[in-house]
Amino acid sequence: MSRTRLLTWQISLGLAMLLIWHAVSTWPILGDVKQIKFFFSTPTDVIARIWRFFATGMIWKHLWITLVETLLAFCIGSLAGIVIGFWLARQPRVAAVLDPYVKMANALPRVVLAPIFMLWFGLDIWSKVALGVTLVFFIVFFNVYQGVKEVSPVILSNARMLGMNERQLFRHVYWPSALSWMFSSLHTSVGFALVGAVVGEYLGSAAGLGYVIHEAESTFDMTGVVAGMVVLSAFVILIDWMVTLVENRLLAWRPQAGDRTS
Amino acid sequence: MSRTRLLTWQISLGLAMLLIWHAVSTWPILGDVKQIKFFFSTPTDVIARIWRFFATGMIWKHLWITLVETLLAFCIGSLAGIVIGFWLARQPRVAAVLDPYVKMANALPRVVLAPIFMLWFGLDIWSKVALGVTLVFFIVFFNVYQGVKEVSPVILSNARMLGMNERQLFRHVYWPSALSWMFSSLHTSVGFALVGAVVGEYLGSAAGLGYVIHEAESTFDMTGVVAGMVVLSAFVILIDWMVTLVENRLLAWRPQAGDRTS
Amino acid sequence: MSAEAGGQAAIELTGVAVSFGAGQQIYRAVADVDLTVAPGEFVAIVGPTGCGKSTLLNVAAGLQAPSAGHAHVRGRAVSGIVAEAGYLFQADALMPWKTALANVAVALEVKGASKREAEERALAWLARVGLKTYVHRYPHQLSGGQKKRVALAQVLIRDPAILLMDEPFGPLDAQTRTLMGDLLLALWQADRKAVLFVTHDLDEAIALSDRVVVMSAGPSSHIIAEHRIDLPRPREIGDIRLDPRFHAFQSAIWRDLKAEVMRAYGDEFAGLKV
Amino acid sequence: MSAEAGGQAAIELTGVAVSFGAGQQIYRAVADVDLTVAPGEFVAIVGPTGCGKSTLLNVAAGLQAPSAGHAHVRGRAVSGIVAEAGYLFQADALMPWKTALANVAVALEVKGASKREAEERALAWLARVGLKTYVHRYPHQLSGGQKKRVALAQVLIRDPAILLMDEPFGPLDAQTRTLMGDLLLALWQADRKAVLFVTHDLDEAIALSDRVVVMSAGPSSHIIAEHRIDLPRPREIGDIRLDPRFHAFQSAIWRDLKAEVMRAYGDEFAGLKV
Amino acid sequence: AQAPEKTRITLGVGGKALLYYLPLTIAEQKGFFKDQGLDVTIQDFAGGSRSLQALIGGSVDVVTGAYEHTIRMQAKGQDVRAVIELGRFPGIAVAVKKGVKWDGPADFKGMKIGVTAPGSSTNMLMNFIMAKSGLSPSDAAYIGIGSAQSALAAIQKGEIQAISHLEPVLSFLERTGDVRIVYDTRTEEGTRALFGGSNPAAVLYLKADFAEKYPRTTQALVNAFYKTLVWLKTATPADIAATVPEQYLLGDKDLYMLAAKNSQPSYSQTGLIPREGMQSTFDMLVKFDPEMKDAQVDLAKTFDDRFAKRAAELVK
Ligand SMILES: Nc1ncnc2c1ncn2[C@@H]1O[C@H](COP(=O)(O)OP(=O)(O)OP(=O)(O)O)[C@@H](O)[C@H]1O
Ligand SMILES: Nc1ncnc2c1ncn2[C@@H]1O[C@H](COP(=O)(O)OP(=O)(O)OP(=O)(O)O)[C@@H](O)[C@H]1O
Ligand SMILES: [Mg+2]
Ligand SMILES: [Mg+2]
Repeated sequence: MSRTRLLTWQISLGLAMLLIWHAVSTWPILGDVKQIKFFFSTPTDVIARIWRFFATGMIWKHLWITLVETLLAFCIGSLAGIVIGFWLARQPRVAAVLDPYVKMANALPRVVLAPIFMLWFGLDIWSKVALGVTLVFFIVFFNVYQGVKEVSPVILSNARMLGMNERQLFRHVYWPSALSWMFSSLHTSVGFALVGAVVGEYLGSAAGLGYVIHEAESTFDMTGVVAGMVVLSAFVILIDWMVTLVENRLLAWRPQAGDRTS
Repeated sequence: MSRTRLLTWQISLGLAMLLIWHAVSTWPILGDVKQIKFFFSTPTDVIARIWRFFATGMIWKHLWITLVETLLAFCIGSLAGIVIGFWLARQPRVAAVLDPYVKMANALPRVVLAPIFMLWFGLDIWSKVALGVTLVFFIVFFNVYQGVKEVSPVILSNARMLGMNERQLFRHVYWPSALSWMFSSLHTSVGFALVGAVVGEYLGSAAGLGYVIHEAESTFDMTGVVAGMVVLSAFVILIDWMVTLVENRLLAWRPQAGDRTS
Repeated sequence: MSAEAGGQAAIELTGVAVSFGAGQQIYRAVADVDLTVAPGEFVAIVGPTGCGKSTLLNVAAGLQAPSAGHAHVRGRAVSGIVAEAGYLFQADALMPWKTALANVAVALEVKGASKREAEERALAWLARVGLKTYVHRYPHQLSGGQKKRVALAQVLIRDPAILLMDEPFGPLDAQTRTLMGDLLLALWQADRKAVLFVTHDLDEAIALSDRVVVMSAGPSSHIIAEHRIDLPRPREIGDIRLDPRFHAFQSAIWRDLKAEVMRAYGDEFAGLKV
Repeated sequence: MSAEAGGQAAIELTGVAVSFGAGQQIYRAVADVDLTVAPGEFVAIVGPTGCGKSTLLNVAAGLQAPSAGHAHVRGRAVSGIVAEAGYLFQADALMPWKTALANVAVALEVKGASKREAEERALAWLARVGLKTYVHRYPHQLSGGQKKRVALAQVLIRDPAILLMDEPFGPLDAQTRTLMGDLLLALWQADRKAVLFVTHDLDEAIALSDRVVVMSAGPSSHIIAEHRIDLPRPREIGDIRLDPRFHAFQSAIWRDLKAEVMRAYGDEFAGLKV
Repeated sequence: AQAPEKTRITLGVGGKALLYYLPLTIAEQKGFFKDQGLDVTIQDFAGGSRSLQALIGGSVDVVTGAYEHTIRMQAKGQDVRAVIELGRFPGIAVAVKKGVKWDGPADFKGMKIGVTAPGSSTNMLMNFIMAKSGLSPSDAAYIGIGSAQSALAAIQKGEIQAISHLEPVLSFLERTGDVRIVYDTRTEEGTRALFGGSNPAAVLYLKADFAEKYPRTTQALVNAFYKTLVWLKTATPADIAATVPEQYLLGDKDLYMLAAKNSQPSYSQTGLIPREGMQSTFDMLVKFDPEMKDAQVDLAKTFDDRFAKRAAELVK
């Protein structure tokens, strides 16, 4: 499919969804229009609001803060996930001992942890970053851990026979081999980093998209809530696109769809 | 490492953490004892509380509800992730068109979605299950999608030359090949299913572990909060252990550590 | 034009070319290949390493679309997998999550056989390739030659009308290779499949085939010579070498091949003496 | 006892046995293998498929701990990877994320060479194995024989004191095989490495080596015969076949091997005639 | 009285353990609902707005929440009405961290002030105070700090200099000596000083058509709450502590009793919302919420006093 055709399809799909939304919030197709409006607002209102966000410029400050938090959470979380994932995969004993504790930590509800993060990291961006990190870390960690274990044993033996030490094995074998696992997890984590940041803001902050959404929510301004979420979604596409750029560079060696099959 | 030695290590590690916790909440090592007690309670109190949870039997009802929600979220979410992941991986055009929308959906903060889920699914377990599903689904989905694409092209060509149709390819090639990807994501998702359920309860419910934690939190009862979280963590180990059992059965074919290396 | 002719031939490649990559980096592996395998004919392909033998087999199997020219199998233009062909790949292609037995049995199950029947026949086939005691092993627990023989059983059990074999006996010892060759010949004799067989062993090529095709070195590799092997059938591979004409064929093909390798790589291999 | 003797030998296996699996399912692949490779000696191993040749190489490389017996390399007991050995694996072992050039260059970089120097020398080595124009290809863009030659360059560029080679020339055409054999011999002649060489091609084994070791069929495979090849050195592989003693060696080894295969698999291959 | 039409009721609340909603817990624990022949399930939400959303979505039948919600809903064309007043003062207090210079509202300028959530009633009250003393609401930064733990952490770490919050956070902060209270709407004097009259807080509200469809059920609910209000008038903090579920006290029983004592005056006496209270709430909303600027609200529709009046007759 060519780039333009793909784009056309994507945009039509988006428009179709807008249309359905418009229809159900205008005519009583799916039940009470008033109720649907209360929960989902209407596309025209939302678009007008987004326009106002940008026209008045009030959104930039919030966007910027959320961006910083998301990027920090994403970078710190995935870096930690990668490093610890690699390390534990190479230290099976330590991994076995820590295993239940890692899984326990992964299951703690982050919403409950928020006050503790505020205590430790204050109300500034760092408590939100911490929240995002706890989400991103585990997703990346589990995937990197598995990715390292999936390294082809023959390639590994060969590399060791070539005289590679641990550091060189990491650089030449484990790292590239785990990359596709890692990137799969990074695509999930981008979203989760943003979720972490926004939820953190939602639970306590003075700025950021989460703050905007929360403010709108407590005055029952669903137009504001939905507009905030739309901005947020557009935003994640941007960050994900950056991840994809890096991915395509790093995974250039993989067979392409058109390449030979055997 | 033998089973018993591993267990000894794990238990010692747990005890060491308890000791540190006890120390910092008894002597002013890390700062104000009162503040630490307020935020983290003390191990003796927490243990006493957990004991009471079970002695009075009040916890069983809540545990049971959370268990049901978690299992449902986990099963539905991972099933949907697997099915849609496989399907999209085999339909590259559809996948390309949907790509930005999937990523947008993944970035929506679930906390904000809770009211909508309550609207759609009511206040019973189903709105909590829905919340868990939105977390589990994406984690599993991205991994399965990638897993299918990682199938060795030679094995795939061979299977096709053997005359396999799409269904048979799925059963004999894609499915087993994506299994290790899938299980990696399932370990992450178990935790997230629980998080979803508990956060759902936390945001609005009449029972469940999240309710217990929320209630304790609003009366400054940190002992209750921590006790709830400990019960929760113990719980996830149990579910994860079940996943591991299934995994070991399904991935019996893999080379073991002791097997040959080339 | 090829349509009518194709009605007769088992495999017919006309003017086939295959290119890899795109733009500046394009690499034209084979070009202008015309090759016909008649029904029931056993054709061996030999050629310098990397000349495009596997590529041609991929084209015939429908795994690789030619960038120019046409491929027909039994008169039908190839588009997508060729269902009536069995392909023994050069690389390892067993499913690592299935035992040897399951790997072979699945080839029948796919055709609708019951699990029990498929396993019974798979057992018999594994015995034929000398792996009776290894049926419950996973591929990573088998040696290189054992894996190849499992793959052989996997292809043959389906009894395909057309056989594409890419160095099937490569990792086998000389004696087992003879046994497997005899097995293949016996099968072929029985119902005269069309066989396209890639090998580096000239003796094997001569002993087995009706015709040996020699390819030039790449890029733009094509067919430079054909030798019709009119030794009497049925043959026993062990004995055929005693035929005086065997050595004449051997040296003729060897001469073609050697000249080609030296012409193509003469300068590449220049730095060869250390 | 073996410690002193080991002081002399490049590789010394004494009473080596290797078992796979555990309990009921245990499979004893090799047993009671005594094999010594003197410094500067070129030893070829031949044997029926699946007899345990790769397993022995793994033991010598330190990749597989023997379940009984001892392995010494240059007098030191083997435990873990043997640093002074270069091992050409039977299976594909190139890193798929590196180009041919990078795959070869990394073997030097690991030893501390600068990237530039490593790439220069890697280029020279790739030219020697006839792949000058393929240096920027990824493994999946190379043919089977090309991949094997990249792996060969990767092993040889490190100039290891001990060479372990598992069917290194398997997927090469007859002519290229001769060229590569000559290259290996020239290298060996220059500084007399100890070489342990697995092959299924008896001619190749005889042409290259000082000694051909024949293994019995598994399970519990061991060494059943040794043939000292006292043909004059230096040899040219193309010409050595003209030596009258060449054929005597050939038929002697062939006889050993054939008897062994037939003894071991006679009944397994029983169902062979279809 | 006749039996209610619908006996199974789902009631929503945003933070049941808060003293703001004490009447609900008392009614539940004392069995007043049961006495009226009702089977009430209480769904606890993470905030007042959540419980309102549940009401609109139809997953709960009635809500105990802020009166202000009914005005907002009327403005949005949702006919939501209060049927009985539970709290007559907002119960919110503004406190300044000890050691921070504060001599009058002018000092709020440039401060970071903690509120329960941006846009919530605690935020609105701050806006009101700022405006009254000639400042603009944007002269201070408001930080939403949801839970009590976060509030405490924020004050203690000096992340915020002032806080506008509810019980029991207030009593807790007061007792630890971290803050001093400067505005207090938990008491009659404090509320009068600020608003010049009462200012309805917690009410029981529901959709108008629910009251139409199930008048006897509604009456029964109101009766139960009315009984609670009567009980609360004479109860001692110890009575209250003895009535609420044990886990409410687990944090600290003395603290709970202190907070209960502080809150007691703020519970409604009559169950009826005075007219001027409605107006003052409405004025505040219009002033600070751009959404409400040009809203047409008939205040009479926000409170249906029939049930509370009747309850006063029925309940002795
Ligand atoms: N994906 C690809 N991109 C670029 N070149 C390719 C690709 N696949 C194969 N080639 C080239 O095409 C040529 C033919 O490859 P092919 O595998 O058909 O050779 P072959 O005759 O089977 O060799 P061998 O005997 O070594 O197996 C080789 O030179 C190879 O490098
Ligand atoms: N992990 C394993 N578990 C069980 N058996 C194994 C395992 N690995 C190898 N074997 C068995 O050990 C025997 C020797 O294997 P090996 O690979 O050394 O044979 P080989 O002589 O190299 O054969 P080939 O010439 O076919 O490569 C074989 O019979 C094989 O099935
Ligand atoms: Mg090939
Ligand atoms: Mg081998």
